[in-house]
Amino acid sequence: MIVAIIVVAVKLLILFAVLMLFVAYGTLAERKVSGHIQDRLGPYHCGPHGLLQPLADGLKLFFKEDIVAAESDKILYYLAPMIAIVPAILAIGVIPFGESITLFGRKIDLVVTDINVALLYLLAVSSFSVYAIVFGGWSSNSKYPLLGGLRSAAQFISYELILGLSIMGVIMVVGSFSLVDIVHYQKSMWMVVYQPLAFIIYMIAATAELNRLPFDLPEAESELVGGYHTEYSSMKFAMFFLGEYANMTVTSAVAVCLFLGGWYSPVSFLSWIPGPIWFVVKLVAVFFFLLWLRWTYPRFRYDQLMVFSWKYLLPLALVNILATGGVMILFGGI
Amino acid sequence: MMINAWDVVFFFLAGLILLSALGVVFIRHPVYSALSLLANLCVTAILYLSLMGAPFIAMVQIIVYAGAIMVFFLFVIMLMNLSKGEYQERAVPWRLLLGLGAAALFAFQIFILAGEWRGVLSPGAGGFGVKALSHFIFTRYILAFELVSVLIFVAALGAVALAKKKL
Amino acid sequence: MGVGLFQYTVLSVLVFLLGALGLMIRRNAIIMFLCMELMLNGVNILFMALARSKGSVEGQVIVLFVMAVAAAEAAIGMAIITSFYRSRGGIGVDRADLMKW
Amino acid sequence: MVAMGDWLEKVKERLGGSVLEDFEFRGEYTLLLDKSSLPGALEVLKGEFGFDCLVDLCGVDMGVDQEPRFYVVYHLRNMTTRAQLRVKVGLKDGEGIPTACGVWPGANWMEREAYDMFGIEFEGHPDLTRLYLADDFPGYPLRKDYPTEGYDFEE
Amino acid sequence: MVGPLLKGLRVTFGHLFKPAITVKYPYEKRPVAERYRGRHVLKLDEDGREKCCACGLCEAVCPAGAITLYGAEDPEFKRSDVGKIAEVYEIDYSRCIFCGYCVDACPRGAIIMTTDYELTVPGPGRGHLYKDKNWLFEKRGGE
Amino acid sequence: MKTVAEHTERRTYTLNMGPQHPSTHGVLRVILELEGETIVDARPVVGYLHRGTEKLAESKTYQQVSPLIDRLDYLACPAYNFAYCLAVEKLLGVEVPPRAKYIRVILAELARIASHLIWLGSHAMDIGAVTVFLYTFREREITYELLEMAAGVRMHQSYFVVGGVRWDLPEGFIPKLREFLDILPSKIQEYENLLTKNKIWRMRTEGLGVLSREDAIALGATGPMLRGSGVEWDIRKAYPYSGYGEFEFDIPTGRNGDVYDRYLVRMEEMRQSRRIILQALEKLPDGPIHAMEGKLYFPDPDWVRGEHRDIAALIHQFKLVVEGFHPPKGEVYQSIEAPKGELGFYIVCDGSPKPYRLRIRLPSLMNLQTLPLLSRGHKVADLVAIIGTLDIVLGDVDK
Repeated sequence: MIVAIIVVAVKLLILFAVLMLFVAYGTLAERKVSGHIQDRLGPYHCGPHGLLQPLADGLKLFFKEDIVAAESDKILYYLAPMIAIVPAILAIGVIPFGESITLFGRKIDLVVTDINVALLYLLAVSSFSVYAIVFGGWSSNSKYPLLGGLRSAAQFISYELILGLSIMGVIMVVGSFSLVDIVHYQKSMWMVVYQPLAFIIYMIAATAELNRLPFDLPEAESELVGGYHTEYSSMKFAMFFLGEYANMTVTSAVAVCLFLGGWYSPVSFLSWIPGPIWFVVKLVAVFFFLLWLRWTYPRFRYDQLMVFSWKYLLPLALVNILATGGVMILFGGI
Repeated sequence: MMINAWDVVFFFLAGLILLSALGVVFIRHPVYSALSLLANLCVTAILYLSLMGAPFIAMVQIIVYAGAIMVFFLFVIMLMNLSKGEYQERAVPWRLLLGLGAAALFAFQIFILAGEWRGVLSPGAGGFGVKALSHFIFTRYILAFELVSVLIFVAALGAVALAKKKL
Repeated sequence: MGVGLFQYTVLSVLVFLLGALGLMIRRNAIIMFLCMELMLNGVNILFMALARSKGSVEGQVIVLFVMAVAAAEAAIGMAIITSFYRSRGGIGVDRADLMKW
Repeated sequence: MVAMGDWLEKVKERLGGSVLEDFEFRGEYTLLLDKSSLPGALEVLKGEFGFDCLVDLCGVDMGVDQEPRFYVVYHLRNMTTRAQLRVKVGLKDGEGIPTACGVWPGANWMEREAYDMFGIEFEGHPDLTRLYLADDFPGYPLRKDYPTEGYDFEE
Repeated sequence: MVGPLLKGLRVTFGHLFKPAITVKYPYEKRPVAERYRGRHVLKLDEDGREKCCACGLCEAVCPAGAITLYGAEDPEFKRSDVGKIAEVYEIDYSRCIFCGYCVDACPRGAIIMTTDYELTVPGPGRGHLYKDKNWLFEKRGGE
Repeated sequence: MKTVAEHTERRTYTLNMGPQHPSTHGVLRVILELEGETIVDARPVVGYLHRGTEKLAESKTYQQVSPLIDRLDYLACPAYNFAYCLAVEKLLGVEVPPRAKYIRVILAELARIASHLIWLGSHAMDIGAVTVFLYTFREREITYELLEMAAGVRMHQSYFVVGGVRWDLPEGFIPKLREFLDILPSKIQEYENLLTKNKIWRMRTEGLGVLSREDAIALGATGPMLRGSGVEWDIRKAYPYSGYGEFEFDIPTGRNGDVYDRYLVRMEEMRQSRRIILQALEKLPDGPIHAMEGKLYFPDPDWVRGEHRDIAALIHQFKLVVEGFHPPKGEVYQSIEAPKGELGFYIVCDGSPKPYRLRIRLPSLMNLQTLPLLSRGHKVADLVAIIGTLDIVLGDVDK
């Protein structure tokens, strides 16, 4: 019993450390990738090729003056940045990142806990991230953040629905909510081959949930200054960004598990490379894709975004489910 | 007296549920009231998950309530941008009395009914999987299920019709 | 003494009563709605406990239906409140003092 | 450029007595109009002679003791024939002038600017407030008697 | 609909591997044009005497009124070959607009503009931007 | 008992956009009346950058005014000096030598390209395409290097003076310019690849901020705003100045008068500017760069302080600085097609060496006047795109 608890704790610690590393270097990657896409260099001053920049950013933000907006609703104002980072940390518990290994005679699963409703759990915890934005926007007692908060509430409800529907196809194919089962299913062939439409819809909905361009309406800086975090400064501001990049990491990880074969190597002659490394490679690729998208496209307008979700994505996701079901019946699924 | 660890969990969660329920009723500010209800629903979900072995219901509870309904409530509260005066209400003693009286009557009824329910619930995991649940929904309760879907559809239409100024 | 159906029933009843009380004493339409959700939640707890104690999954099925109904009710309710707010400039139920408008 | 003399004669004929003076300098034609003929004369210029574009409207201060002290200068253009015409209207200090907003909506801000800088009142203007300067700014800076070192705010 | 979107992605991806066109400024500096109009320098002639004869044209032509100049006699022709020098010659760089009219106007070529553009000064306030004659005679940067 | 109407007196709320806002392109303030996110009324408030150029000019000689003028639109400085110099030359009745004319055209068109590039970049960035902004700055940098080569500074060149240009084009300028013109079409293609057919870009710009032909003329909108509404009007064609009559170029026009049309118009204008520069380079004659008559600018430095020192030149130099030149009494209006629209100078001269009244007809100001009309009924997010399509510079709005 105690050993089991220690194992879980160690796994959690490692995952948390890796997540934080991803968050820190995610910010750097964002700036580096955008720099190179734009024929610039990006951060270059701190450390070799700017590798210590996240540290410098963190230190700087930590020592910045903490400004609290006047007439703000203090409790929610402080609560919002804290909520921002919680969902991602909760979510890492169910993401498998490798095949079971045997260490000191114990079989250790490379996942903190393999619950049988893992996907539902992910959806459930991710639904909390909207509160950070809504509370941040409302409690600042300022019009631009409020607009950002309102937009985000509507955007979130719409895209959470589509996100859920898009992964339904995967669940139907595999027949399980467990991420481990889903990855095992993809040992020979990636899910993206069976569910290409679902993958596209998932990526779009995930980008929208992450509030990233072309769907970054809640924080569209050219319209709403900073959206929900306009009035935030110092550590609280940093927390929002920690949350954003942590959510990006988790979303990418889920995409890898659901569609890109998890920790399995894509080609058999490379299968000697350990699973977790494959997992990280794929994760970085999806992460990069999100960055790449952001620095290429213009932004949707808010109402276009809603129309896009309800009139195009939602029917597409439903069609995907129907088609999956139809194919399963036709070719001897159920 | 032996204190079962699960009992401690139950009383802890029940306490939280009641506390947050009190919050919903007595906090003046609608945002905090809604926040309190959110806490209430989440703790209830944890109760389902930990003691009743119903992870599916727990997750659905969070997804539906936290992910949609409460966001929706907050959205409306913020949209209305209520001024300070709007949510300052005067306590109405006779209504309070009325409420308490009705509540007591109802409680009495429930307790009479519940008199025989004295079985011990086995806490912890186990219980029904998603499969069993879906089996019931799509066989015995298929009519109810379809009716609920019609209800939701009608509700969505009605909401649009009500809230939209110009159709 | 193990926690049994009785304790769950008490919990459920208390939550339900608090919701009912709120519905009675609050005049803010949104909070009245919140209290209604609270009442539904109280009922849900009872259903879940009964399902658990009877060893039947049907209680959980009912809970799912209740959630669906709650969602539908929230949608309609919020729409009513929004249009009420638009036409009356506030959401205190005391403002609903016209027979029709 | 389109032959000027032709239509200019017609304009003068049409406006008759309200043309006080007309002159030409570097190929540009200027009509000095009587204030009482506004805004009718402008409407005639727009409606009958096709000056559909008000290019510019500005004030000029001729000096404190001059008569008339201010001129309001309209630069008009016919977008079809490319003819251009400058119309000037003289004003005494403190006198108002009918607005041209009804004829050319684009005159709105330019009249506000003239009001801002010279204190010329445009009668009937929909929103005659200062354009550039603060609402409580003292004086009218482009007047020739405006002290360039600024007012003595102590007083 | 999808084609142009993919095209955009291709464009940005292509740039990922192109060399950066930016310059790491404090470490590297981009070359400036020959005609660059940077900070002013007052010139000396071959004998080390000041070329400026305090005629005041630069002060008169300056649209911003940034130049302050007071002339003085130099009867022994020690510091100038015309017997007159600028006792005070100050440029207020908080006013200077670098139009170069002073250089064009100077009848003796006594004031020139160099390619030195790093004129930031420490601390708050604009007093540091008020440069006197000694500073203007210093040789720095491109001179 | 209150009636329903009494409960519902106010459904809009006021949002103050600016003067500090990322997408008002400076210190523009727009007071918005919003219903939800829909704009009921937008009221621009200007003047935060007012520098009193017109008043300042009254106390300076014609030559000293010139550097003030290119600070109006700090993104297309040569065009502003150009218009001012043309106006003063018209007042003086001076003809500029052909080489100077062509040099002016080359630099003014270069400034148009630079101005349109920065418009495109900021417009795209407002709509979210940040990368385009950096790409346009890459090319704009080359135009600024070219201007720096010719004039010595990157901005506020004051390169054009009354009667000609200050210096001849330096060595190496023309090859570098040709090199730039060679790569320009491919770069414009690159921006178009990112935007023109991009569905999101079109969704954000099409059918938005529609300015009808009649409104455009009546409100005094000029430049690409007018052309985007389908009016084939270009002062370079309508009243050719500085030798524009000798060049072949097209006037791009839009059909619907929406933001997308104006985008296409400006993109095409960059290509047309390139065409004009190429023709000007082809025809660039040798010869003097100052008008000989009138003694309008300082004499050749060689005559004043060089080998061929000459007392007459020295006297000219002193006279010019101390007194300036005396244009005849009269008044002129001269306008050019600046990148942002019609830029006009109305000079009233009383015969003294300082302008009695210098009136500047600013394109951005007049184009900004259409903002309430364009934005009514659209969303807040659209306002950003509409402000972008106006292509305003606050220095040019506020004088």
